[in-house]
Amino acid sequence: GGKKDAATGTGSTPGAAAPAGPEIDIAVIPKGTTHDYWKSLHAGAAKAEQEAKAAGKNVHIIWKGPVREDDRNAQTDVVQTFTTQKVSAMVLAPLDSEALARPVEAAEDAGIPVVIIDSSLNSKKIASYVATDNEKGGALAGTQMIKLLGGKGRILVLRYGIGSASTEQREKGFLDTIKTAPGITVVSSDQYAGPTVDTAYKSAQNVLGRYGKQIDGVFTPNESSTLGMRLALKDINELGKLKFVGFDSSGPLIDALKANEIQALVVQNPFQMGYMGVNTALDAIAKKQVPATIDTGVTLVTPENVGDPKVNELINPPIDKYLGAS
Amino acid sequence: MTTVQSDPPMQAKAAPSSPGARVQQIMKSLGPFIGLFLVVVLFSIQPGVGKTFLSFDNFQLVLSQTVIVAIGALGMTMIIISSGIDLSVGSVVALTGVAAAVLMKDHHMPAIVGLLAAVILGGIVGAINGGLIVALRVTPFIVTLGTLEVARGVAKWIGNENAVYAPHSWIDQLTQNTAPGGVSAAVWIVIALAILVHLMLKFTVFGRSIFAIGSNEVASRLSGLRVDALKISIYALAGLFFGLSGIMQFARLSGMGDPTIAQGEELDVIAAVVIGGGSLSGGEGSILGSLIGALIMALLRNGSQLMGWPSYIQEIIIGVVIVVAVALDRIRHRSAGKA
Amino acid sequence: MTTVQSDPPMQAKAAPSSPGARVQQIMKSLGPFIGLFLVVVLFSIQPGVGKTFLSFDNFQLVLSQTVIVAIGALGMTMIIISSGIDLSVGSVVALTGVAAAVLMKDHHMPAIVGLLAAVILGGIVGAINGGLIVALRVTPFIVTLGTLEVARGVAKWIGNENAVYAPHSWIDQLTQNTAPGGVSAAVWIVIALAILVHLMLKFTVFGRSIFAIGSNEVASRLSGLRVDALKISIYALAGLFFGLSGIMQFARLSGMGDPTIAQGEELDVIAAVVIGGGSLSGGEGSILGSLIGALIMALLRNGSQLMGWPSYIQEIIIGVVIVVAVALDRIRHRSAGKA
Amino acid sequence: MTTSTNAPLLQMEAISKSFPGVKALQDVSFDVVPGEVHAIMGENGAGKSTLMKILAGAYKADTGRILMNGHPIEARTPQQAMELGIQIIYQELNLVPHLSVAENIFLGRMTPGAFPGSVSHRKMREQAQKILADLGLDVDVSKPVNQLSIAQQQLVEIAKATSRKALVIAMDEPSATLTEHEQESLWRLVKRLRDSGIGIIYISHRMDEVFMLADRVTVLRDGKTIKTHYMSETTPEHLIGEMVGRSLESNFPKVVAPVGKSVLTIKGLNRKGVLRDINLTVNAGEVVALAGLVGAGRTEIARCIFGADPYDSGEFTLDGKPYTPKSPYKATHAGIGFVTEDRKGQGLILPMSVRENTTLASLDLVSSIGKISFKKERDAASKYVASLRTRTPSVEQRVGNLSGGNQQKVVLAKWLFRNTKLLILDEPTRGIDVGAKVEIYQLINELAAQGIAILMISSELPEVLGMADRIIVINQGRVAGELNRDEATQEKVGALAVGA
Ligand SMILES: Nc1ncnc2c1ncn2[C@@H]1O[C@H](COP(=O)(O)OP(=O)(O)OP(=O)(O)O)[C@@H](O)[C@H]1O
Ligand SMILES: Nc1ncnc2c1ncn2[C@@H]1O[C@H](COP(=O)(O)OP(=O)(O)OP(=O)(O)O)[C@@H](O)[C@H]1O
Ligand SMILES: [Mg+2]
Ligand SMILES: [Mg+2]
Repeated sequence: GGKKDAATGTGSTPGAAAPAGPEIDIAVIPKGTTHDYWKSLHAGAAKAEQEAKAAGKNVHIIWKGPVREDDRNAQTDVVQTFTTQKVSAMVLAPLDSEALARPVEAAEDAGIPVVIIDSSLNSKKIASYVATDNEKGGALAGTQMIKLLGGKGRILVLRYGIGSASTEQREKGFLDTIKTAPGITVVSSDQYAGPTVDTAYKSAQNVLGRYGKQIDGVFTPNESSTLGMRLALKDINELGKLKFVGFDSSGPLIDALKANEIQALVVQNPFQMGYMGVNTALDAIAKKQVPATIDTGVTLVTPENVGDPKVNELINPPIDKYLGAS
Repeated sequence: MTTVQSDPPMQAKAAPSSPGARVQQIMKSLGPFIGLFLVVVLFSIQPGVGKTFLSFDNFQLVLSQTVIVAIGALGMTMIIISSGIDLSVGSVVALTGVAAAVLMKDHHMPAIVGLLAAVILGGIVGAINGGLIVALRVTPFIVTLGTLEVARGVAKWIGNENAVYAPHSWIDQLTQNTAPGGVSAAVWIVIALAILVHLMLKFTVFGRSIFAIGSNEVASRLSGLRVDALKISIYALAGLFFGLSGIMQFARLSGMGDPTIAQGEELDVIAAVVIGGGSLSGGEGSILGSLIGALIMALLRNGSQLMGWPSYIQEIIIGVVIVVAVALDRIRHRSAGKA
Repeated sequence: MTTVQSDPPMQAKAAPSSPGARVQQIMKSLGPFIGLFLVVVLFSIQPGVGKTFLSFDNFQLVLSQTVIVAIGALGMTMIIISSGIDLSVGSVVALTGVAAAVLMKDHHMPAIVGLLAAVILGGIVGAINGGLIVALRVTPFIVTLGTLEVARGVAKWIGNENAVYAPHSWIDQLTQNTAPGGVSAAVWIVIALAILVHLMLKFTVFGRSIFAIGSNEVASRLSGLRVDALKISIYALAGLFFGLSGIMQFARLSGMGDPTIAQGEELDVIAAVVIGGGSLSGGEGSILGSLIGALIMALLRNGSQLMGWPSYIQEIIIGVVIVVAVALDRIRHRSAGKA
Repeated sequence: MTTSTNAPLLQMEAISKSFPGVKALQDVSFDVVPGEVHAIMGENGAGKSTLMKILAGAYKADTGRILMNGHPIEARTPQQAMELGIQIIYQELNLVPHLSVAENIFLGRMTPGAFPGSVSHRKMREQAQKILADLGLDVDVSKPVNQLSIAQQQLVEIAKATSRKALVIAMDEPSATLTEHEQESLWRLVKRLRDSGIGIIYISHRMDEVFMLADRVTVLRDGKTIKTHYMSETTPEHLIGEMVGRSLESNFPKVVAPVGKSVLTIKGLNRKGVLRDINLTVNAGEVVALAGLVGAGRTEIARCIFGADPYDSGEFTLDGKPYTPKSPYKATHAGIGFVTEDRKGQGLILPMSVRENTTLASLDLVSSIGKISFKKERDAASKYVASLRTRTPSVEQRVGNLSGGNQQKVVLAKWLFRNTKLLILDEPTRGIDVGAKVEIYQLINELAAQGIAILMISSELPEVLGMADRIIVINQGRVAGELNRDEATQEKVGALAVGA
């Protein structure tokens, strides 16, 4: 077991006695591996692992993302391989709500419970669904935008990418809420940020090149698009002048919030998602009754509440504590 | 002038090949197997993982994961032998999958129509590629870089920027492990097609012409080969395979046509062909080699995951193996070939 | 036989070139401008968008977006002229950016060290590419397909699978529009480097040797050029440019080293060079052309977004323009070249 | 020349070299003294080029050694050999197509400019112009070499090697692609180099040339040294005997075949800048030769007939029916065959076998419903290997591994197998040894006797005079005149060719 720990980088269990009992391997499969968001999720999963070990269970989590971050095939392959490998359970953030359905069902058929996290999967055969209510998150951002603009103005939405369910729900939640404020017009909501910060940056620059001077507010639905939009707004010197509501948190975004360059961020709780995901999987392995859905909640972070301890814990999850400072 | 009869040693010479050449031949076709063997051994000897790796379940899995790239590699092998390249594979896979889904969902066509339409659409895109290459005299790299973008755009367009979910049909079953031998029907389809293409390349005028224009286009033209028509046919025929690959992708996604699928797949397909002994300067390549190339890549991915290596290690290893496999092939060539 | 003295027309011929050749020369260097002109006109005449498109702000914007691809294209032009290719650009951009960020953040190095380290690291990867191509006699396409994977893996590894935020420094300013002329320092850097590389290609032994080995490697070798050493130098030098491109990417992201950035950028860079008249079979290419190629691609993206076209239309148009631009270039070549 | 007293400048001693299935050289020895032209002769595939490539450092000998001025040398690369003063003109062109003529001449040692590492294009052009003027070549030296004809390229190649610092210059069939006019310039150059004390190795299949230029000759047969002679002590007949191991009756065994009806007529063929108002007829059973200087446009005429190049205007009839050359495919199927002058670039698929090359133009003849019969292919290939005496270990040998002359025979075989009505031969005996030449001439006779019309382009006047029934002389893209077999002389053809 020790070998696997080293290879997967999940860290060692500090001070725990050698756990006994049957070996329980839980595969945790994110959509990607290179965002703070997934790091937090990983830390949450590691926390659940450590607690289980402390409770004397011989639990290991295997952290494995697809190599290419937008590649459904790669993720399908990962799920299928874990099925062949006969892990005890899987915790999966599906890249696609349909494409992953059959591999997941095959795993369930092979007796491997699968807990879906982060984004939904169009299948009844899942152990549980642990996620943010994305539409609610979008609506929260919309309400805040209406408030910030006093119900009047012109706004721009830079979408994330085609076919990404979670961000589409956020965009929908946001736009539906905005419709309730007749004073607000959406000047553009049909351009996409693309997969990386740089694609988002270019896209934002170009869209702002056309509408930059005429708008009062901007909404972006995830980390990379928010980062890219911030850079583009900085270029045209509009940061702090117009109202900017983003999604997700990472170091620079919180700094920007504190500097009042961003007026609000909708923050999810990936740490909790990872933690709950693994715990739910453990329950499922033990054949306990698990809830069909678990909402890990969204929080609106603003320059005013960013100092709160509760918010602070949300935006600075104890990654180092659980993954080791590397 | 001597007459033919007066020359007994001729008969000996007319035998398939000299012993030296035969050894060379064997070495050449054995080549990619060495890489395959090394990869299999590498993972088999790992304690804890070896057994899973060598299990029948895992074997089924790797085969089913190889299918899409393998079908693409069949078409790409022909193109690469003809000294061309096609970067649009990934986009064509997406486009044809979406097209099938749209036909089946929005136009309520039976599955067979969706399948045929996808394959034919692939062929049409291929014919357009070939036609542009011939008509504009622009290098295949650029023409297909263009179609890469265009086909992707069209896929998004007809899919209305969204994944299209077709009703379930027997197509979905193609990639399920329900066929004889415990593998999927797709695997048998790949094997059957591979044999056909192999025979075509070896024993037909068309196949010979593909090798000829790939080795020396000018000399082929001046020998009366219809180089332009041949090129269009090659790309069109390969396009049919890419369309079929799109259908397999569609099946693997349980009947979903996804316009964003298979991005960058062209590099996997090309790598498979080249690992299998294909030369990008044309005139060389083999179907068996390309299939093994595709299998090597799938086994590497599968094995590294079983090992629990993080994805970056996997990337590094795949990169190294691509280079090493091709380098081995070159060394073999040199030792077997010219002194 | 005529003697040298008896030959006044000799002198005339020793002048740069004959009138015919000169016209051809002008046509050739004018070539990519036609494409540029067409793209500019296309968007300028659009009501509502034309004015924005032609504004100085937009001009600044497009230039700043072109910088990264343009620097990459400088290196790629040399490689393509030498009949090589480098698919690892995108990965090297990511790797060098992450390396700079890690040095500056975790090791508290001053910005200049980060910059130099990134550039040198790019050069080292290039030298490795060149070395492998030469030592293993494996085609550049495959070697750099391998390094594409490896460099990306290493970038994720040293970045600990995460974006690395370096402390703010003057590097971030390089891509800000604060330099003379209202553009960014990066733009001036590109222009200066472009002039240097252009002169190098035209007027140095090294530059002429690049054309020679790209045009006929065997003949170059037999004429005593040190082809192997030259190849390694070309890839290493180009690597320095890719490293610098990585720093510009890092600067553009305000000091963030992102291991997932610039995926697929190789195709953009190669397209820029080929649109600008570079030939993938070697021996042809120009720096001015490649820069214009990069600009055309950036303008297309910019213009289509200003138009508010859906992304699929953008993709389709970009695909078409790539093919048309190169086709125009070929037609020009043919009419200007052989009768 | 009395150079025999000098100590040898270069000695190659007991050189052996094998390729898979081929012993190319066995214990070959010869030496060159300063100021000597040493010819090397031998049949196609005797090992001449291989010997030169070993000298050049392009191949490594299995055994044997090379001495310069009595000291053994180890030249592992062409670069090192060049630095030692050994310059080679290879049998196949080795130019860099995209660089200018001047740059090609100075490749590897470009004239430095003002800055370190820079080149002076102006100085290079001036020097190149001078060097080429010596060779009688008048081209714009800033033109890329790919815009030159093959002959012009060959002259550039010669200029490139001879302008380098040299103790020994080896020339592997330098005159094969040149017409008489350029050959004379080459000969003058060779004599001048010789007089300056350079040792010259001269490989040629042309007897007259060898007797005029060389001081000594070494004969190779089947990879072995037969003998070295002083030219004064031997005769062409004797050399031929040593080379082929038997004697030959006549150099040009011309048989005049009965002339049938016209097979090809061309009326008013024009192509801007290249061809003007070409009219010609070739009849069944007739050998018509196109003579002219380099760049006269003979190859262009052939390419137009074959549909390989476009033309502006002109009317063709083939076998009495109107014929429009559209593509080589159409031409082939209309019954035209075309042996191209550039065998490596346009004639052969080098990585393919002798068998595959032989049937390339006739795949329809060896296949049914698209499937190729390997047996039919082998039979065809074997037949021509035997009748043309192609030296190859088997019909499965890669054509790229054959010697130059044997490659040429495979090109011929390709079109002989196709059974054409009209066969265009562009320099058909280029690089072919004396023995095989006679065989090819006999073959031409046989084809003509079968009623095939033959259009032959040749830059070898004796061949033109010896084999043609009619000679059409082309000068600057125009028909300068037409001569019958009995009225043609070297002088008359020469005068028409230069437009006098
Ligand atoms: N790279 C090679 N691989 C295999 N065989 C070769 C190779 N090069 C030459 N040979 C063989 O070596 C022999 C000598 O060839 P070489 O080219 O030296 O002949 P040559 O005397 O120059 O003939 P020619 O007059 O036709 O030019 C031939 O039988 C040829 O087929
Ligand atoms: N690729 C080219 N580009 C430009 N000019 C060319 C090219 N090829 C040939 N030419 C020119 O066209 C003319 C006719 O050449 P062609 O080769 O037909 O002459 P030829 O009489 O067959 O001579 P050769 O003895 O070289 O075969 C010459 O002036 C030649 O310089
Ligand atoms: Mg030879
Ligand atoms: Mg000619």
